[in-house]
Amino acid sequence: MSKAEELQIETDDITDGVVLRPIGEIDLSCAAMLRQRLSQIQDSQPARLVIDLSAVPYMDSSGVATLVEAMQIARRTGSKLILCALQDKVRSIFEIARLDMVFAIVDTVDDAAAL
Amino acid sequence: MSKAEELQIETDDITDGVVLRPIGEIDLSCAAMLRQRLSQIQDSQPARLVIDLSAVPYMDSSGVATLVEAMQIARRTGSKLILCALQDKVRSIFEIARLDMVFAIVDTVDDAAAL
Amino acid sequence: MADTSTEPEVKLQMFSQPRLLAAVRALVGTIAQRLGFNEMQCGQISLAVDEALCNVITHGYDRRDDGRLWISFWALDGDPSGLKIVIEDQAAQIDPSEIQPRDLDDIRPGGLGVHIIREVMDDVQYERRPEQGMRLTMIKHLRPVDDARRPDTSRQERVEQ
Amino acid sequence: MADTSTEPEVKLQMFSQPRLLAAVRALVGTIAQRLGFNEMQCGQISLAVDEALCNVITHGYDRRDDGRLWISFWALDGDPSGLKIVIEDQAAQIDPSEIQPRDLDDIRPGGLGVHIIREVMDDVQYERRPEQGMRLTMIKHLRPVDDARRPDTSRQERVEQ
Ligand SMILES: Nc1ncnc2c1ncn2[C@@H]1O[C@H](COP(=O)(O)OP(=O)(O)O)[C@@H](O)[C@H]1O
Ligand SMILES: Nc1ncnc2c1ncn2[C@@H]1O[C@H](COP(=O)(O)OP(=O)(O)O)[C@@H](O)[C@H]1O
Repeated sequence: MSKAEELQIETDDITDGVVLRPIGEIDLSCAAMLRQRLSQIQDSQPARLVIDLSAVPYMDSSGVATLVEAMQIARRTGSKLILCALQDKVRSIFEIARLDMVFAIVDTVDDAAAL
Repeated sequence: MSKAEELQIETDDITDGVVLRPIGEIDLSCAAMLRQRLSQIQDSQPARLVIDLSAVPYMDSSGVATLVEAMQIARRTGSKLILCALQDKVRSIFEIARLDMVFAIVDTVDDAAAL
Repeated sequence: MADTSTEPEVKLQMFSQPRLLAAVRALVGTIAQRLGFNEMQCGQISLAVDEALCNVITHGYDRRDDGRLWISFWALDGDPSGLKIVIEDQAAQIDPSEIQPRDLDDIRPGGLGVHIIREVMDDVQYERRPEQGMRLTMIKHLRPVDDARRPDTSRQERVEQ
Repeated sequence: MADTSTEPEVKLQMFSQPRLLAAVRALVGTIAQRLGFNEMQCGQISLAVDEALCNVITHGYDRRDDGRLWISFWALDGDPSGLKIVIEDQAAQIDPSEIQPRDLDDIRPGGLGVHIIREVMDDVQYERRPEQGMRLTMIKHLRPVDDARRPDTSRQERVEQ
């Protein structure tokens, strides 16, 4: 079907970094776009990168892989990567993949800014 | 798929009649069940029959046909039949079928009780 | 009618069972959404497909639940782009001209399906399949077909002046 | 494995295109819901199918978008009842034993799909199709299979006493 990817991505500057807010379902059809946007932001080496997942009702393992890669880059460059506001279905895939203890996951963007 | 019909139907007695509240999508798979329930209630000739559609996110023409039949029975027996709380998609099919002016349609159960 | 010779992007085979309608609606709604139709349009396209399937089940297969039917989807390029949906069955063949919407002023239960299909979709065509059964082809464009392509009265007036 | 000889109630044919995944999830979720699975289970079953399709697209068809694949659904009667889903392709055949979940302690991007499929579904079986391509058969029961049917240690202890 010829429509462009349906994922939208908003960003917001915060004191010591960036909040990235994807809007829509994240699957193989748009994971590459998320990956590109993340690497763009990580090139500028923000001290803190908050990924607000409140508007992501669904994510498959291609989305998770993208976030794992971003976390590895963050660790290498010594910046903080924090996930926040996971919906139940999205939390479920992190649990199945046993990554819920590997990522810093908090409830709100404010929590993430304070962490 | 072997599961029983998914439509649930609640009823409530009001001063001069009955409020019937279907819960779920109404299509060909469950219209017969709604029809049976309506005719059961109409057998007891309530002065007022309020059909609360607030929990019906979808209806196809088999649902509409069932309601048209109930309205005809109501007219014959001199009772009031009132639809209330239609969701947008359900209102849309009444408009396409040009039945939005044929039925008494109000916003809330309270409005229906007062009509 | 658009070119049907290419293979559909998605094709669903199912039995003539009302309990499968909800799953088909979910599929249709999501395909339409992906193509850029708004929520109300997606709901109406799903409704049109639901009505067409109900007719195949009740009239074509006389409510038997072991009839086979197929729903095929094509994304249409072009301006405006759109969605083509074809429903095929192996039921009794009837004269397509007999499939007509009824007069809506005659208020009675039933008789709304064909009216809804024609109202929602931009192009609706029933035909006999060469082998057996019926085929219904429905097209919905993303926007109304551009007025520029129709006889444009305002421009004609300018030309005449 | 359950009887695959009967025709599926629903069968979807599609191309190996990621943009079709959302529509398949909607279909799968609604079929599962109708069979009585709860919302979380429906989401997980859709996820398992999504992961399996991603694998066919990326590994089987090497991200080509013109590969064909089929998804078939059977409602399983019996106690507990359930859903059987079969995914078939025409892609390169590989040894089913090579399709393995990886060690989750090795945290790296990718390598989660097979783990998710096995975690979500009760029975997962890869095989080569006789003609060409691969077949994945997945079964999910509505409730855990009754303990009474498994060797019951507590009862054995009683017998031994
Ligand atoms: N798929 C079909 N096969 C055979 N006849 C059909 C089919 N679809 C519609 N028809 C005919 O067209 C008439 C109008 O259909 P419709 O508007 O859906 O109303 P209803 O189904 O309630 O009669 C039907 O009564 C039937 O005679
Ligand atoms: N449909 C398939 N066809 C061929 N190989 C597959 C298929 N599914 C899985 N595999 C193999 O199993 C491995 C593990 O798959 P998975 O857990 O989904 O992780 P990933 O796809 O990220 O590598 C893949 O790397 C691939 O080698």
